Order: sequence, then structure tokens, then C-alpha cells
Amino acid sequence: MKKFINKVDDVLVESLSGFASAHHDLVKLNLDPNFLIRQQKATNKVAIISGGGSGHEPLHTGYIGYGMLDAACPGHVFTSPTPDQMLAAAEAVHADKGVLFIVKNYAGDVMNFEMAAEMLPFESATVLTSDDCAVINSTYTTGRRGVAGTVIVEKCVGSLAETGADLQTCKALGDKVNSRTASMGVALTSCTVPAAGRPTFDINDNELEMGVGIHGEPGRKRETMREADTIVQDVVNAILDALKPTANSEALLLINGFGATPLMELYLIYNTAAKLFTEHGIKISRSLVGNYTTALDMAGASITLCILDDEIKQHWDSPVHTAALRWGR
Amino acid sequence: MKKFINKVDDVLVESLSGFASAHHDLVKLNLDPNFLIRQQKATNKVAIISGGGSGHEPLHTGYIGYGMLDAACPGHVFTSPTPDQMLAAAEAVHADKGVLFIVKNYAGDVMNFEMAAEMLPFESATVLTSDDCAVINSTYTTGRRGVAGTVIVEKCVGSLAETGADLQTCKALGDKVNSRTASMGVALTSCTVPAAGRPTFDINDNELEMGVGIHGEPGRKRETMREADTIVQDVVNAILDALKPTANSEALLLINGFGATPLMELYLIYNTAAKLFTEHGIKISRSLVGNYTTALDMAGASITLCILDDEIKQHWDSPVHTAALRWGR
Amino acid sequence: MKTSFILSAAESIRDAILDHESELESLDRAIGDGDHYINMKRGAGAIVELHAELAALSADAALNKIGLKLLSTIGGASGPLLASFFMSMAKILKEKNDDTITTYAAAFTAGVEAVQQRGKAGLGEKTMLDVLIPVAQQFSALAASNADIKTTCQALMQTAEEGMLATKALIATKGRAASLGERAIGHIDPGAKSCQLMINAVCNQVLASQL
Amino acid sequence: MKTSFILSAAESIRDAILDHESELESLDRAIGDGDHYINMKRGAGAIVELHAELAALSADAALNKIGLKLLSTIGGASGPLLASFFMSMAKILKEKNDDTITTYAAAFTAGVEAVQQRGKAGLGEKTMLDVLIPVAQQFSALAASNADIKTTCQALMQTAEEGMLATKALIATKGRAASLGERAIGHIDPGAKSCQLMINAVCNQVLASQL
Ligand SMILES: Nc1ncnc2c1ncn2[C@@H]1O[C@H](COP(=O)(O)OP(=O)(O)O)[C@@H](O)[C@H]1O
Ligand SMILES: Nc1ncnc2c1ncn2[C@@H]1O[C@H](COP(=O)(O)OP(=O)(O)O)[C@@H](O)[C@H]1O
Ligand SMILES: [Mg+2]
Ligand SMILES: [Mg+2]
Ligand SMILES: [Mg+2]
Ligand SMILES: [Mg+2]
Repeated sequence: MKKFINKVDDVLVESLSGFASAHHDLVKLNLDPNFLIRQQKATNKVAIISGGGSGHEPLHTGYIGYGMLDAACPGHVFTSPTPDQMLAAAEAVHADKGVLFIVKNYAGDVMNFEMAAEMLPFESATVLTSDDCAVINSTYTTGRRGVAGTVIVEKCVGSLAETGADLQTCKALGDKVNSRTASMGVALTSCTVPAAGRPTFDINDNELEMGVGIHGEPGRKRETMREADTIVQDVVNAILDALKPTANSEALLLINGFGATPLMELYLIYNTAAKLFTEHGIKISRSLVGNYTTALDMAGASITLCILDDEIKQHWDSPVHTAALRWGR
Repeated sequence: MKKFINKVDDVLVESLSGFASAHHDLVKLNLDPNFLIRQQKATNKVAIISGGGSGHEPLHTGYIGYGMLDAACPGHVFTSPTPDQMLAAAEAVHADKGVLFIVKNYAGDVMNFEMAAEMLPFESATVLTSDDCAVINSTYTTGRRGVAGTVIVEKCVGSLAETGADLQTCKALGDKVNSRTASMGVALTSCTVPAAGRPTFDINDNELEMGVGIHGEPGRKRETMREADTIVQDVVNAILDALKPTANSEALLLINGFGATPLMELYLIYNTAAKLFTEHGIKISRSLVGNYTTALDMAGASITLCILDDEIKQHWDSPVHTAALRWGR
Repeated sequence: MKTSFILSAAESIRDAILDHESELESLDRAIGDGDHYINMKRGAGAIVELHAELAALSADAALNKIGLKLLSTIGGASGPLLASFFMSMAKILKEKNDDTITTYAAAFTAGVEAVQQRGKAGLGEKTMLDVLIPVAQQFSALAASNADIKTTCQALMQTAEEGMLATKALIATKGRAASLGERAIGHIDPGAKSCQLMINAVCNQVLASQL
Repeated sequence: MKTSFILSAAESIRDAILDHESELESLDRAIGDGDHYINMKRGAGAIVELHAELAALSADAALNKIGLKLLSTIGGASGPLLASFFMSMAKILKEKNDDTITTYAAAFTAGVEAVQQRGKAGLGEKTMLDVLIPVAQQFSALAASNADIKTTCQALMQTAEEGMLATKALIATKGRAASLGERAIGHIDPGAKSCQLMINAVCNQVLASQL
């Protein structure tokens, strides 16, 4: 393992400190319990809080700011944060309109946020994101994982919250966006958790992991490496299967890098994916290409499609000012 | 080599097409000769054109748009573009106030842009960027290479050009920013040029390349891998040596990833670098952390310091709207 | 239950976790995200560091404090589950306020029920519950039949091991491995393994104190 | 000079480049950015593809067209340099408009001078000029002394090879390798190698046509 780190146990705090220092105009960092909040506390709105294991940067800390999150709770690398973090963050940012937690659907995140919600002295609701269609949802599983589509949920819900909308309305939008969003990822290499010091999984030079999770969890299957177009075709098909969009749907296409995949390749993927969706009668009217929900140093990428409607479009387009997503101001 | 590509010869065009399609609101792509221009041609301003070998995305295509470039000419991977590209791009974007080329100081780029300038039927000037202080400038070399500091030059010159400033004034600002900027990079792994199919250099698991170039050129020396803090210390010292900033200088600190280094590590580097510069009496008042001048899939990062003055600060802060850098609108 | 017993049990557990670094790590790498060992080490270490503070508390208060500490230290799936286990156990001990095996068995069972509630899982879902549920059942049964401590401990260790090994053949339907489908078969569940290790450590501690 | 000669020389050059893929690639990987082979292959391939178009032109017009094509095809440092070489050579051939060895030597020398001007470099800077300059000098000298074609070709190939090998011991002061300082020592310059290959290919072509 070669990484720009000092002691393995200090990685998280040193990195969070760097983030807070680089973006001191936007965020404030609290250590022990670890959470970050906007530099300027927002008033008269539902407080939007997200969090999860670290290692997916810029998710979630990079989305704190006007039009998106009020606070984020970073856990250890790939490990859900703990309820004391959510409680302290909520205490710091709630503004008498309740707290909405945006939580990626993993047993650990769900349970920790659930316990926080139970202990919270004020009203809360939770949007569970579950856009990863690599996991075929069936009665015997805990359902799909939340992956890069979470960014779209956070953006739209964050925008709505700025308008003063109430807790249930915000939750409803989050649930709607989530239900119209599907993602699937492909890994070319494994990530390496600093504390583990070695790759999470072994993969040969001629292999790819189709449907990989953003923590390096195994996916649908191990396949032979091949041309990008045929890889993208399979991912696009899985997404179409999951969403079954009607013809003439309008959509946002997000090509997300896992951390070690160059933009050159992400745009090449975009090129093919956009063509395939268009051939399927879908109008790609919004796009996002880059590292938005990463898996440490994994080489790989995911494709996310979100079927838009006027409400989602409006909240996607509205101004946002965070470290990782910024437009309109 | 595992990459999301189809045929090696098609990588560039497919990637450019994806970029143009994802950002069709911002840019237009011309193929053969390859160049990209703003979707809306600007008028009454110096046309700012940059370009260079591909593989450094988002440089330069990602910086086309309001407040930055009018056009970019992408060469083959790591190979300077050719004069016909610059000529066609200049033809498309010049607006009777002349053309300013921003060129990274490499023999190939310099000569190709020079030939274009000689053939150009209208006035032009060139800013050569040369911020890489890994290369000790001495009488017997061609001087420093242009690396990530180029982004700062493009941002500031682009901002000034929007005000209607004339060609020589724009060039003067570019030269000034360049002279106040120094960078140095460290590689943990090599990049792999798609057409070559194998890593440009070999490097062991316990080694780093100090002062590496953004095309994988060897740097100052091959060293033993060690803690991030001591690596950063050496880079910071080289930059201080090169710039010799006076106490109480105000500066912009840019931590640039080479393509395969996670944000978590880049922020950790920022944390240390900001501390060290601050200890040296430098006030870090602006920051940028992310992948801004990459080297394909290289794991590594560079540190860039730009000593600010009021003029540079104003042009750094002014609104910009490009695919990779956006604020204020 | 003496608080001193809890303190030394905590140390044995920590040692057992540390001793199985590579095994725990590779189990979670195979069907999870590779952090289970790190999580357990962080949790166990935090408890051992609480030594002085815990020593001043009654057994039930110490167990409750352990639960709270685990809750704010481990994170992930195992954090809230193990925290719920210890806090529920503490509650029963406090209520019953006696020192019988029956009470311990009831407390253990309450802990396991809390894990089931929190995780919304049951037997056969390839989780720590495949160790905890059979052990709780057997513990209650042995306590009801007045089995001696040595027999009880040995039986529980055996059951824990069987439960842990049994997860190997299962498809996961809860937790991170649930997304793997058939690919999870052939791997022991990491949480089941660490629970087996903890039960083992505590039982051996009891057996040693019986000598 | 016959255009047909230029066309077959272009093919020989392309073949020589393709035959030395791994050598050219590894030379530029060692002290450059690894693309020199790809650049030369792209350039040489583009010229061979121009066959039909070139065949219709006079020798000087063909060489000028080759220069322009290389200019818009190769890129990098070698592109404008080789383009300048061929365009300047074409100019002299057109001016002199005869078929003597002296004219060829003068044209070659003019090409080399154009490379020097464009690259602002001279002898001993570890570039293609370490092959081109000595070859140009010798070519002029041999032409002036009326040496026969066979002797001339053999001498030029020898000189090219020596110049190429001599770059190994040099520090680079121009081009990408200039940033390496001492670390460039021990590696042959890729541009010198490809120039030597091209000179070799053309000389062998001449020799073959003499038989
Ligand atoms: N719903 C659940 N009920 C019971 N145990 C669970 C549940 N979900 C996960 N587990 C247990 O947690 C273990 C994983 O813990 P850990 O690796 O620390 O957390 P994470 O899965 O969040 O990375 C699994 O091996 C399994 O035994
Ligand atoms: N200023 C110069 N004068 C002469 N030759 C040069 C000069 N700069 C570079 N070269 C030649 O160009 C070669 C490199 O060509 P190439 O790899 O195609 O371009 P780049 O260096 O831009 O990647 C060097 O090996 C050297 O021989
Ligand atoms: Mg985890
Ligand atoms: Mg090159
Ligand atoms: Mg885990
Ligand atoms: Mg080269």
C-alpha cells in the first residue's frame, strides 16, 4: 500500500482538518464526535444531515453548503458513523423544522442513524437511498445499496429545504428521486483501506468486477475484461431493467469515477452511455461526470440514471454552493 | 493495462465527444483538426487559447467557458497538438483583439504553437507557463516545465480578458502570475499511455518519484516511500526555495491530484502543506484541492503555491463558468 | 457478577480479537468490506481503556457503559448490534439484581433479543445471530436444568463454534453480504466469528476462575 | 530526384520505424514521455497513406507536402522539427532544380539548419541534431570531393550511427530530457535514434537502387 498518509489512525482527522481548512468559508469541523456543519447556520428550514463511512469523498462532506446539506457525519473509512455524531450534528444545525437524515441503505448506516433518530429530542425523518441495481432486490435481501445516486437525492432535497418546505415534503421528494434513480458500478482494481493495508479483493489483469459496491463489496459477477462499449452496454441494460423508463423520458446521466479512473475514461464512458440511452428513447438533458462518490483508490466507475420530472429538474438546476458541487452562485 | 477504452486509436475522439456531449451547453467540438470552443462565441475581447497533449484532463478542455479559455486544442495523449489545430481554433474564436496562446513550456508545445503563431493572419502573443520547480532552472537547460500552475494563469488571464483588456495587458498578467507560481509533484505510481499499453516507468512498492513530470518524466530523484508529512515538507521547501516569498505574503495553495489519488489523501496533503507554509509566515487565503492537471492514471499529487497580489486575487475570485471550475455564476 | 470479572473478560476478548486479526480481516474482505477486524479492535480497545472508570461501577452499570461506549466507537453494523446486546443485558441484571446462572442466561437472552430487534434478523441469515441465538437458547435450557458451570461453559463454546461454522453454507439475507447471493456461500460470516471468539473468551475466563 | 524514389523511401522509413517499436518506445520512456515511437509511427503511416497524392507531384512538391503532413500529424517536439526539415529541403530542391549530389547535400544541410533554427539547439545537446549535424557536414564534404554514391551512403550511415550512439553519454540541454540532468546519461536520445533509422533506410534504398 502506497498512500499519502502518516499514521493509519490519523488519516481521517488529518484529512477532515485539511478539508475544513481548505473550505473554511463553507464549513466548520467538530472533532470527537466528528461532524461538519455549514459555516453559516441556516434558519427556518429543515436541517438536512447525511453521513456514512469515509472513503467516498467528496460524499458527504463535499456537499455541505447552501442548497444541499446542513451537516455531514463522517465515519471511519468504510464504517458507518455512530449515533453520537448524528446527535451532536443535529443539535448544532436543527432550526425548529425538524431533521431529515439522508442515509445510504447499508445495515450499519441504517441502524446507527435509526438509533440516533430514536434518541433525538426533536422531530426527524429519514430518506434511505438504494439506487444500486447491481443488487437484485428480492424478498430475501435487505434491498439495494445506496451509491452515487445519493448525490442527486442530496442535491434535490437540499434545494427543496432551502425553500422552507416541511419535513415530510422534503422526505417525499427524497424518496421520489431515489425511486427514479438507478446505478451500477464496475471495478477494474480493488480499493485499499488504509487500516487494512492491502487490497480488499484480488483481481487479475484481465478481469473486472461487474456490479461492485462502493466499499469494494463483490458485485454481480467477476467477468473478463473487455472493450468499454460492451461493459457500458451491460451496465446500461441493468439500469434500464431496473427503471423501465417510458419512452421519451428525460433523464440526468451521472458518470461517477471511483477514485483512480481518469476523466478521459469517464467521458468516454459518458459518450457510449449517452448514445445507448438515447437509442432507447431517453433524452439525456442533464449530466454530471467526475468523482462524486468514490471508493478510495479504486479504479472503476459507475453509471447512474435519474428519470427527471419538472420538480426534480427544478431542484437539480437550482443554485448550490458546496465544495464539490457549485453553480448559480 | 486495464482502462475503459475501446480501440486505442479511438480513445481521444471518443473521450472528446463525450466531453462535448456532456457539456454541450458550454462547448462545441470540431474534429479534424481537433479543437473545442465556447458554445457562445465571445466578442470584443482577446481570444484566449490553450492546448497541449491530452491526458491532463480537465486541463485544458475543462477550462473553456466564461472567464477562462475561448478555445482549447487537445493533442494526442501526452503529445503537443499541431499548428493546424491552433490556426483553426484561432480562426473560430478571434474577435479582432488578437489571440493569446497559453502554452506549457515543453519543446514540442513551444514549437508547435510558435509555428501556428507565425502562420496566424492576425496579432498574437504567448504566455509560456513554467511553474515546475522540480527542474532547477540553469543556463544549460530549456527551463522549467509548465504544470498545474497553468490553471491559475488561465483563470486570471481569462478573467482579465473578459474586461476587454488588450493583448499585451493580458500577456503581462499571465507572465506575472507565472513568475509568482511554483509547483512540484510526487508520483507513487506511473501512468500508462493507452497507445503504449504499459507503464511509462517502473517503480517499486517502497519508492516514490520526487519532482515527477506530468507526463511521467523522471523527476529530481527516486526516493524511499515515507510518511506524507515528510514528503510534503520536501515539496514545500522546494517551492519556498523557488519563490523566496517575503514574510506576510498572501498565497493561493493548490493541491493537485494526478488522476488516481483520492481526495482524502489530497486533503491530508493540504492540511500539512497549509501548516508548513503558514509556519513560514505565508497567509494561505485561497485554496483549490482536486484533480486539475492530471497525468492519466498516475497516483501522485503536486503542490502549487501562487503568491497573490490584489490584481491576481481579483481575477482569481471573479466569476468563472467552465466544466471544471465554476463559481460566481 | 463482579465488575472485576467484566474487566478481565474485556481484556480476554480484546486479546482474542487481536489474535485473530488475519482471520477476521479476510472473512470480511471476502463477503463484506474488510473492516470488521478494525471495528472490533477499535471497540475492544476502547473498553479496555475504560478500565479505571468501569472499575468504580456495579456490574450492570459497567455493562451499560460498555454498550454506550461500543455504540460511539465501533460504528458499522456490528456497533449498534453489540451495543444493544450489552445495554439490554445490563438492564436485566439491574432488574433481577441477583447472582444466579438463571439471571445470566436471561440477561444474555435479552441481549440477543435486542440484537434481533435492532437488526431485524433471525436465525439462518448468515449473521452473528447464527451464533447468538443457539447459544442463548442453550444457555437458558442449561440454566433451567441446573447444569454445572463447567458443563455449561463447554456446551456454549461448542454451540458457538457450530453456529459459526454453519454460517459457511448459508446465503446471507441480512447485512452487507446480502448483496452477494450465492457468492457468499463457502465463507464464514465475520460477525459470527467474532461473536464465537468473544463467547469463547468469556467461557474460558469462567472456567479458569473455577479451577 | 524522382518522386518514386521518395515514395519507396517513405515506405522503407515506415518499415524501419515499425521494426524498432520496442527500442524507440523504451528510449523515450527512459528519458522522455514514452510517445516517440507512437508519434513517428503516426507520422510515417500518414506519409505512406499519401502515396497516390504524392505520386502526382514533383519531388520538391512531394517533400514539401510531406513536411506539411508531418506538421499536422506528429505533434510533440519531433513534429515541427521533421516538418521544418522536409519543407526546407524541398525549398532548396525547387530552387536548384537539378539532380546532383551537391544539390542533395545542400538540401539536406538546409533541412538540418531549419531544425536547428526551430529547436534553437546545436550539437551536443542530446537531440536528433547529434545525428543530423555531423551527417549534413559529412554529406557536404563528400559531395564537394565528388565521392561516389556507395562510399557516400556508407559513410553517412556510419556517421549517423556514431552520432546516435554518442548521445548516450550526454546530458540533455534541449527537449524533454533536459529536466533530467545527470539522470539522462546512459540513455540514447530517442529522436537521434529515429533519425539514424531514417538515414539508414534512405541510404540502403539508394544502395539497393545502385546494384
Ligand atoms: N441485520 C443484522 N443482524 C445481525 N447481524 C448483522 C446484521 N447486519 C450485519 N450483521 C453482522 O455484522 C457483521 C459485519 O460487521 P462490520 O464489518 O463491523 O460492519 P459493516 O458490515 O457495516 O462493515 C456481519 O458479519 C454480521 O454478522
Ligand atoms: N529543441 C530541440 N532540438 C532538436 N531536437 C529536439 C529538440 N527538442 C526535442 N528534440 C528531439 O525530439 C525528440 C522527442 O520527440 P517526441 O518524443 O516525439 O516529442 P516529445 O518530446 O514532445 O514527446 C527528442 O528525443 C529529441 O531528439
Ligand atoms: Mg464497514
Ligand atoms: Mg510527447
Ligand atoms: Mg465490514
Ligand atoms: Mg516523447
